[in-house]
Amino acid sequence: ASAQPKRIVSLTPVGTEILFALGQGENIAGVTNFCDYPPEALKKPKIGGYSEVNFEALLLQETDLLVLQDMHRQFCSDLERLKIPYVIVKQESIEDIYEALSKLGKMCGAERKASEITARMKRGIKAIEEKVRGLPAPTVLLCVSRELSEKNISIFYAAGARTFYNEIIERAGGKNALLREKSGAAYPKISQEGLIAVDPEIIIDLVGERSFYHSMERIDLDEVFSQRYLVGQWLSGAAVRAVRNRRVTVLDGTVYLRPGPRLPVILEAFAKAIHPEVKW
Amino acid sequence: MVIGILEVRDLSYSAGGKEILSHVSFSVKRGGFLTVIGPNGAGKSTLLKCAGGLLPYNGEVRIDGRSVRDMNERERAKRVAWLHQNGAGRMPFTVRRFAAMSRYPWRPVLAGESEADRKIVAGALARAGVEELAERSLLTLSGGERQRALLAAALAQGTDILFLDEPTSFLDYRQQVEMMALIERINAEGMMVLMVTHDINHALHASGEILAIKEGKAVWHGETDELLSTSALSEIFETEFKFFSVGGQRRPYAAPAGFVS
Amino acid sequence: MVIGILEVRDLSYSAGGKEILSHVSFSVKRGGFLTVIGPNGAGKSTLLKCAGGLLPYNGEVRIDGRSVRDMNERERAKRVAWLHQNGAGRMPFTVRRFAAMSRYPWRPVLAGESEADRKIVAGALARAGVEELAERSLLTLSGGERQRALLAAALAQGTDILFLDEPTSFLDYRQQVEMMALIERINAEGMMVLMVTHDINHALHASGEILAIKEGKAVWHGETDELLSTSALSEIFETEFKFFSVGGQRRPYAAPAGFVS
Amino acid sequence: MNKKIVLLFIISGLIIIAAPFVGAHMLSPSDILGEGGSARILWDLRLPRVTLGWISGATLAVCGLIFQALFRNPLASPDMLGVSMGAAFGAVLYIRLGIAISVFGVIQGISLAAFGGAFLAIMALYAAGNIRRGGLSLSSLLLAGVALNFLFGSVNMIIQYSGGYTDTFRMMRWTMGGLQTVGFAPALASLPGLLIILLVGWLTGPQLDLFICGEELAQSRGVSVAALRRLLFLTVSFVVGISVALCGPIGFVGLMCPHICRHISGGGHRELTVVCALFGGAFLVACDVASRTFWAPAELPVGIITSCLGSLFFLYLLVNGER
Amino acid sequence: MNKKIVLLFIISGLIIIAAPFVGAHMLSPSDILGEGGSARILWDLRLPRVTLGWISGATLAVCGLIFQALFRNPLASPDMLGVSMGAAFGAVLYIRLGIAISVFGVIQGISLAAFGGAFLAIMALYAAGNIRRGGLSLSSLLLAGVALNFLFGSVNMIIQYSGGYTDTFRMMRWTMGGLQTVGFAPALASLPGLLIILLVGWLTGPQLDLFICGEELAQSRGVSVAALRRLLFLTVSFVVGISVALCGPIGFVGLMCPHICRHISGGGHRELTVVCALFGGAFLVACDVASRTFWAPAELPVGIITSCLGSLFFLYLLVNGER
Ligand code: B12
Ligand SMILES: Nc1ncnc2c1ncn2[C@@H]1O[C@H](COP(=O)(O)OP(=O)(O)OP(=O)(O)O)[C@@H](O)[C@H]1O
Ligand SMILES: Nc1ncnc2c1ncn2[C@@H]1O[C@H](COP(=O)(O)OP(=O)(O)OP(=O)(O)O)[C@@H](O)[C@H]1O
Ligand SMILES: [Mg+2]
Ligand SMILES: [Mg+2]
Repeated sequence: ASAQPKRIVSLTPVGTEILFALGQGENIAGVTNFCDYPPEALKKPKIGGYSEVNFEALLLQETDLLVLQDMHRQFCSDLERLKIPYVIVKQESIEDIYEALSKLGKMCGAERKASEITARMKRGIKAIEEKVRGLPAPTVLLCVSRELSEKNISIFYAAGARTFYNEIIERAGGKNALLREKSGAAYPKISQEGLIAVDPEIIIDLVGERSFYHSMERIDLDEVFSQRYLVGQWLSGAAVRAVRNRRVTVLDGTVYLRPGPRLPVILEAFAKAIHPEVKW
Repeated sequence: MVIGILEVRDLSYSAGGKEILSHVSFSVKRGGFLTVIGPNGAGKSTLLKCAGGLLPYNGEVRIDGRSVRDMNERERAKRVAWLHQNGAGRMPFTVRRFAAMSRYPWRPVLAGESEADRKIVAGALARAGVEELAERSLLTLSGGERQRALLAAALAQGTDILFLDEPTSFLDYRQQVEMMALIERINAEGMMVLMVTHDINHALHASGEILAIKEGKAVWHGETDELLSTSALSEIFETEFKFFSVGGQRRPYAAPAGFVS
Repeated sequence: MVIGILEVRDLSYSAGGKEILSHVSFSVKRGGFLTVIGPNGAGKSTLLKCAGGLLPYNGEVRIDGRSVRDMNERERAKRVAWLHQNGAGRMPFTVRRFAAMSRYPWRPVLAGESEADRKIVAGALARAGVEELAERSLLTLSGGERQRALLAAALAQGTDILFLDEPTSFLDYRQQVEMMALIERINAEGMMVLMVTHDINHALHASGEILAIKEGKAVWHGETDELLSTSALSEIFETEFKFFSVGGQRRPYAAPAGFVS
Repeated sequence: MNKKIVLLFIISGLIIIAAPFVGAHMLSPSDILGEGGSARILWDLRLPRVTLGWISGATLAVCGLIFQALFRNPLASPDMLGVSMGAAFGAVLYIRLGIAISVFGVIQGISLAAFGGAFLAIMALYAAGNIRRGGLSLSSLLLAGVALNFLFGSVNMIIQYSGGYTDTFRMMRWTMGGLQTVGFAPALASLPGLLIILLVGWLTGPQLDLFICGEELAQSRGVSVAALRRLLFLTVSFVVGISVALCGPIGFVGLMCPHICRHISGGGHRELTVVCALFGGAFLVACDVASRTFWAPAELPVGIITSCLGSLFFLYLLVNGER
Repeated sequence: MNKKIVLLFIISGLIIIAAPFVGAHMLSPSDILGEGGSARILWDLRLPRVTLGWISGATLAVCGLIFQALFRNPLASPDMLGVSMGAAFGAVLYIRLGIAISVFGVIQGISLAAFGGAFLAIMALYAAGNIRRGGLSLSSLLLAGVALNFLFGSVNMIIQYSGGYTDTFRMMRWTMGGLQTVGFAPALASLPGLLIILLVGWLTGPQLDLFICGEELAQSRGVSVAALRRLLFLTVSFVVGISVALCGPIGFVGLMCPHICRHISGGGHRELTVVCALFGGAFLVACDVASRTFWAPAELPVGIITSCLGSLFFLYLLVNGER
C-alpha cells in the first residue's frame, strides 16, 4: 500500500543477501559488520554487530524498513513505539527462507523476482534430492564452530535437531547424529568424549571464512585454512567411524553459515560429503 | 520528670537449654540505686537485659506498674537508658552525634533533630563532662573518655532509669573514681540507677541496696550496710574478704583476703 | 633450664606521629618479677610489646645480652611467652590443642607433635590447673577458665620469661586470687615474670619490683616496698590512695581514696 | 559535609542535564523544541534512558547501602546475596517457558517474572535463616546468600543452554543488563521503587545509625531490631527486584557506590541515603553515556563501564582516602 | 576426626578409580590393558581428564583455605580477590594481541599469559596495600581485591567486545573454564602447583592455626607474620595462576570447598589442607563426570555443576550442620 522502502537497514547477513538478490541494493541504507555477500554489501554503511539494535542509529538513518531475525523479537514493541517498520526474517528451516523471500518481495514491490528466486531454489534443491533418493542414510555430525588453532580439537558446537541444518542434512540423504540429543540446546557443545558417544559415520565441519579469523599465533592463514591441516585435526582425534573411514569434510566459506538464497549450494556440498558414491 | 519504679517478680530466663536466671525478684524505688554483684557468669548482665526487655524473660517486670513486655521498644527507651558492657563496636560518629542519636525514641519518625533535642544533648554532654570532646570521633577516644561519652549518650536519652553494666571496666583508678562520682551525682539528681559491677567497692561506695546473684539465683538482697555485717560477701565470691574501716567514714573498704597477706 | 636476664635501655616507640614511649630503661634479673603500672593509655601494653620484639622499637632490648632485634621470631618465642591483653579472638581449638600449638617454635618445620611435646603440654596444663578442661573448646569456657587455659598455653611454650598483660581482667574476685596465686607459684619455680596490670594490689601482692609509666615515660621504678613509703602512687594515678596495714602482714592494701569516704 | 552534598547535588544535576545531549550523535538544546530525527532521539530515546538510568542507579546504590548496614559487612550487596541472580532466574525461566503475561499493558510479563525470582531468592534466604533452630548468625546468612547466588547463577546457565537458539540469545542479552528503552514507561515503572527505598532509607536512617553500633544498643535506644530487619530485608529485595526486572542485573553499583559515598560523606544513614541516591544516579547515567558513545554504533553493556570506572575510582579512594 | 579423614581418603580414592570408567560411553576394567577404541578413550581422554580435574580441584580448594585464613574472612577466595580474573585477563589479552610464546614446548603461551595476569592482580593488590602510609586494614584490602576483580572482569569484557569473530569464541570458551583435554600435558603442568601448595599448606599449617587466633599471638609464638603473609600471598596467586591458566576459572571450588571441609573436619590447618585436597579433588572430578555424562553427548561447563551441587550441599550443611 505505502510507497516502497528506500532506506532499508538489514541486521541479518541472510536478509542482506536476500535484499540484494531482489534487486534492492540501491535502497539499502545500512548492514551489519558481518554482511560480506554479495561483495557490494561490504561498501554499505555498517550499523553495528548483529545481536544489538541501535535505535538511535535507526532514527538517524530515517530507516523505513528494518530487516531483523528471530532473536531480535524482543525489540518489536519498542520498534512499534518508535514507528519504525520492520520485518522478521526467520531462518530456522528452508520453508522459513521461502517465506522470507516472499515477505521481503512483497514489501519491496519485487514479488516477481521473489517467486523467481524461490522457484530456482526449489529446482536446485529438488535436483539434488533426486540424486540421493533411496540411498541409505548415514549419520552425520555437523560442526558449526570450533577453535581452529588448537592442536587437538577439545570442544566444538554442533547442529542439533532444532536447526535448519537438520533439514538440510536429511534432504542431502543423511541423518543428523544428534537427533536424539538430550540437552535440548539448538547447538550443543560436544567434546571428544561426546564425539565418541555419538560415533558418527560422517563429519562435516564449517570453518567460516579466513578474513573473519584472527589468530593468536602468528601463523600462516594459508596453512590454517589448508584442507590437510583442518581435516588432520579431526583425523588425529577420537577414532570414530567417520575418522576411521576418513569421511571428514571441511567446508570453508561463509556461504555455509547463511541459510539464504544460496541454500542449494549448502545442500549440494552436504550431499557430496554424505554421498560421494553418487556421480556429481 | 516522671519518677519511675522498677519491680521484678519471679524473673527466669533460659538459653541454650540452660537456666541462666531463675526466679529472681527485687524492686527499686524512685531515684534508688541498686547494684547487682556476683561472680563471673552468674547472670548479672542477663538479669539487666531481661529487666530492660532486651531478652524474652519469664516472670514479670514492671515499670510504674506497667509490664515491660507490653511496652514496645520506643516506650521502653523513653524510660530506661543503657550503658552496655561491651560498648566497643565500631561507632563511626562524633560524641555529639552519637548522643543526639539517643533522642531517637522521642522523635516523630520523619523528624530530624529539633532545637529541644539539641538543648537536651548539650545538657547531657555537660553533665557527663565531655563538652570538650563533643566533636571528636568516638573511634579516637581513650578508654575513660569513651566510657564517659557513652554515659553522656545514655543521659541524652532523657529517661528516669539508668542501667549500667560494668561502667568502670577498662578504666584506671582516677577514671574509676571520676566515673563513680559522676554516677552518684546523676543518681542524686533523681535518676534511678541499676548497676552491675564486679568491683564490690564501687557497689559499697555508691549504692543504697545490693543484690547478689550466683548461678542465676538471688543469694543476697538488702541494704548495702547490711551486707557488711554478714559473711555474705565471702560466700558469694567464694573467697575470704577483709574489711578496713577508716575512722569517720561511712563504710569500710573490702578487699579479697588473698591479696592482703 | 637456662636462666635469662632482660635488659631494656632507652626504649622509645612512636606511632601515628606520636611518641608513645620515650627513653624507658629497666632490667629484670633471673627469676625476677617486675610489674608495670600506670593509668590508661600510658603505654604499658606498648612497652611490653616492644620489649618482646613485637613492635619495632628504638633503643635497646637484650635478653641474656643478645639484642631482641637480632633474634628472629622463633628465637624470641623460645625465650619469651605471652599472655595477651585481648586474648578474646575466635579460637576454634580445644585447650590441649591450643597449648600444643605453643610448641611451634621448638619443632622442626615439617614435624608434628612429638612425645616430648606432649609431656611438656601435659605438664603445663597441670601447672595451670586446667587438666580437666583439656578437651573443652576454648569457645565454651568461662572468662576465668579461659584465662587459665591461655596461661597454660603460655607455659607450654617452655620459656624462662613470661609476659603478662592484664592477666586478671574480666575475672571475679576468686578467680583473681587464684590467678595471682598461680602466677606467684610459677615465678617461684624460676620463671621471670613481666606483668602489666591496672590493679595496684595485684602488683603489691606478688611482684618484687614495680615500674610506673605515665604518658610514655618511666616515672617511678624500684622495690615494691619502696613504692609504699612515698606518695608516688597518688602522683602516678592522679588520685589519692589510702593504705590499710593489716597486722602481721607484709604489705598494706591500697585503695583509691575516692571509694573510702 | 553539607557543602559536599550541595556540590554533589549540582554535579548530579549537571550530568542529568547534559547526558541527553551526548552520544554518538550529538544533540543541541534547540532540538528540545524541534521536530524530526534529532528531536525524536531526544524525546523517545535519550530522555527516557537518562531517567531510567538515574532512577536505577539511585535505587541500587541506596539498596546496597542498606544491605551493608543490615549485614554489617562491606561485601554484602543485593548482587552478592542472590537477589539479582534470583531476578535473572525469573526472567530466564519466563523466556524459556514462553509464558506471556502483561499487567495494565505497562508492566511486561518478563519484569513480573524477574520480580518473582528476586522474591523467591530472598524468601529462600529468609527460610535458610529460620529453618535452623536458633537461627543463623549474620555471617552464616551471608554465606548462605552467596551460595544462593551461585545456585541461581548455575541454574540460569542450565536453562539458557537448553533453550532454542533465539531464546538463548534473548536470555543472554537480558542477563547482560542495559538501559536502552523507548518511551517513559519503564522509567515510570521503576519510580515507585526509588520512592519507596528513599522513603525507607530516610525513615530508618536514624535506626540504621544505631543498628551499626550494635544490635543491643539499637534495641535499648528504641529500635525494634527484628521488625527493622524484616522491613529492610523485604523492601530492599522488592525494590531491587523491580530494578533488575526492568534493566537486568547491572553489576557493581549496589556494591561499590555505598563505599564510595561513605568516603565522600561519612555521617549518618539519612545523609548517606541522599548522597547514595545522588551519586548512584549520576554515576550510572554517566556510565551509560560512555557505554553508548565510546564504541558507537556498537554499544557496550553498561555494567562493564560501571565496573571498570567504579572500581578504578574506588581503588583511588581507598589508597588516597582520608581515613 | 582421623576416622573422617580416612573415610574421605577412601571415598576420594574410589571416585578417582571409578571416574575414568564412567561417561556417556561406559568402559570396563578390561579396557585398561586392551587395545582399540575403548582403551584409547581411557588413556587419551578419561585418565588425563580425571587427573587434571583432581589436581585442579585439590589445588583450588587448598588455595581457598589458605586465603580465608589469611584474610580471616569467609568470603575471601582467589576468585573473589581478582586472582582468577587477573589470570583470565592475561589469557584474553594474549589472545587479543596475538603474541606467541611457548616454553619447553609443554607450557603453552596462553598459560604463561594467564599466570602473568594472576601475578599482576596480586601485585596490584599488594601495591594497593603498601602505597598508602600505614598500610590498609585487612577489610580494606579485601574490598580492594573485590574492586580489582570487577576491574579485571570488565576489562576482559571490553577486550572481548573489541575482538573479531573467532577471537570471541575462543575467549568465551576460555573464560568459562573446562577440563576437556587430550593427553597428560596439562595435568603434568598443573602438578607442580598442587605439590607446592600442599607443601606450603603442610609447612605453614601450624602457623596458620596460630594466625587465625590473632596476629600478635602468632608473632609471640614464633611466627614471622609478615613473611608468612608474603609467602602465602605469592604462592597462592602463583598456583591459582597456573590452575586458571590451564583450566580457566572454575568457579566455586575455592570459595565453598574450604567451608564444607571445615564443617567436615574442623581442626588445624594441616589436617584441613589434607581434607581440602581430598575433598576438592574428589568434588571436581565427580562434578566433571556429571558434566560430561548428564547430557551426553553435549557437555556442560564443569563450573556450572560445581556451583549447583556445591551450593546445595553447602546450604544443607549450613542449615543442618552441628555448629
Ligand atoms: C550456532 C551459531 C551459528 C549458527 C546458527 C545461527 C542462527 N540460528 O542464526 C550458524 C552457523 C548458522 C551461524 C551463523 C552466523 N553466525 Co553464528 N554462532 C553460533 C554460535 C557458535 C553458537 C550460538 C549459540 O547457540 N549460542 C547459545 C549458546 C548456548 O551459548 P554459549 O556461548 O554456548 O554459552 C552460554 C551459556 O549457555 C553457557 N553455556 C555454555 N555451554 C554450556 C553448556 C551447558 C550444558 C550449559 C548448561 C550451559 C552452557 O555459558 C554461556 C554464557 O551464557 C555462536 C558462538 C557462541 N559462542 O555463542 C556464534 C555467533 C553467535 N555467530 C556469530 C556470527 C558473526 C555469525 C555469522 C554472521 C557468521 C558469518 N560471518 O557469516 C553468521 C550469521 C548467520 C545469520 N543468521 O545471519 C557471532 C556473533 C557476533 C556478534 N555478537 O555480533 C557469534 C557470537 C560467534 C562469535 N564469537 O563471533 N552461527
Ligand atoms: N544465649 C546464650 N546461650 C547460652 N548460654 C548463655 C547465653 N547467654 C548467656 N549465657 C550464659 O549464661 C551465663 C550468664 O551470663 P552473663 O553474661 O549474664 O554473666 P555475667 O554475670 O554478666 O558475667 P560477667 O561477670 O563475666 O560479665 C554465662 O554462663 C553465659 O555463658
Ligand atoms: N598504632 C598506634 N597508632 C596510634 N596510637 C597508638 C597506636 N598504638 C597505641 N597507640 C596509643 O598509644 C597509647 C598507649 O597505648 P597502650 O595500649 O600501650 O596503653 P596502655 O597503657 O596499655 O593502656 P590500657 O591500660 O588502656 O591498656 C594510647 O594512647 C594509644 O591510643
Ligand atoms: Mg556481664
Ligand atoms: Mg594495655
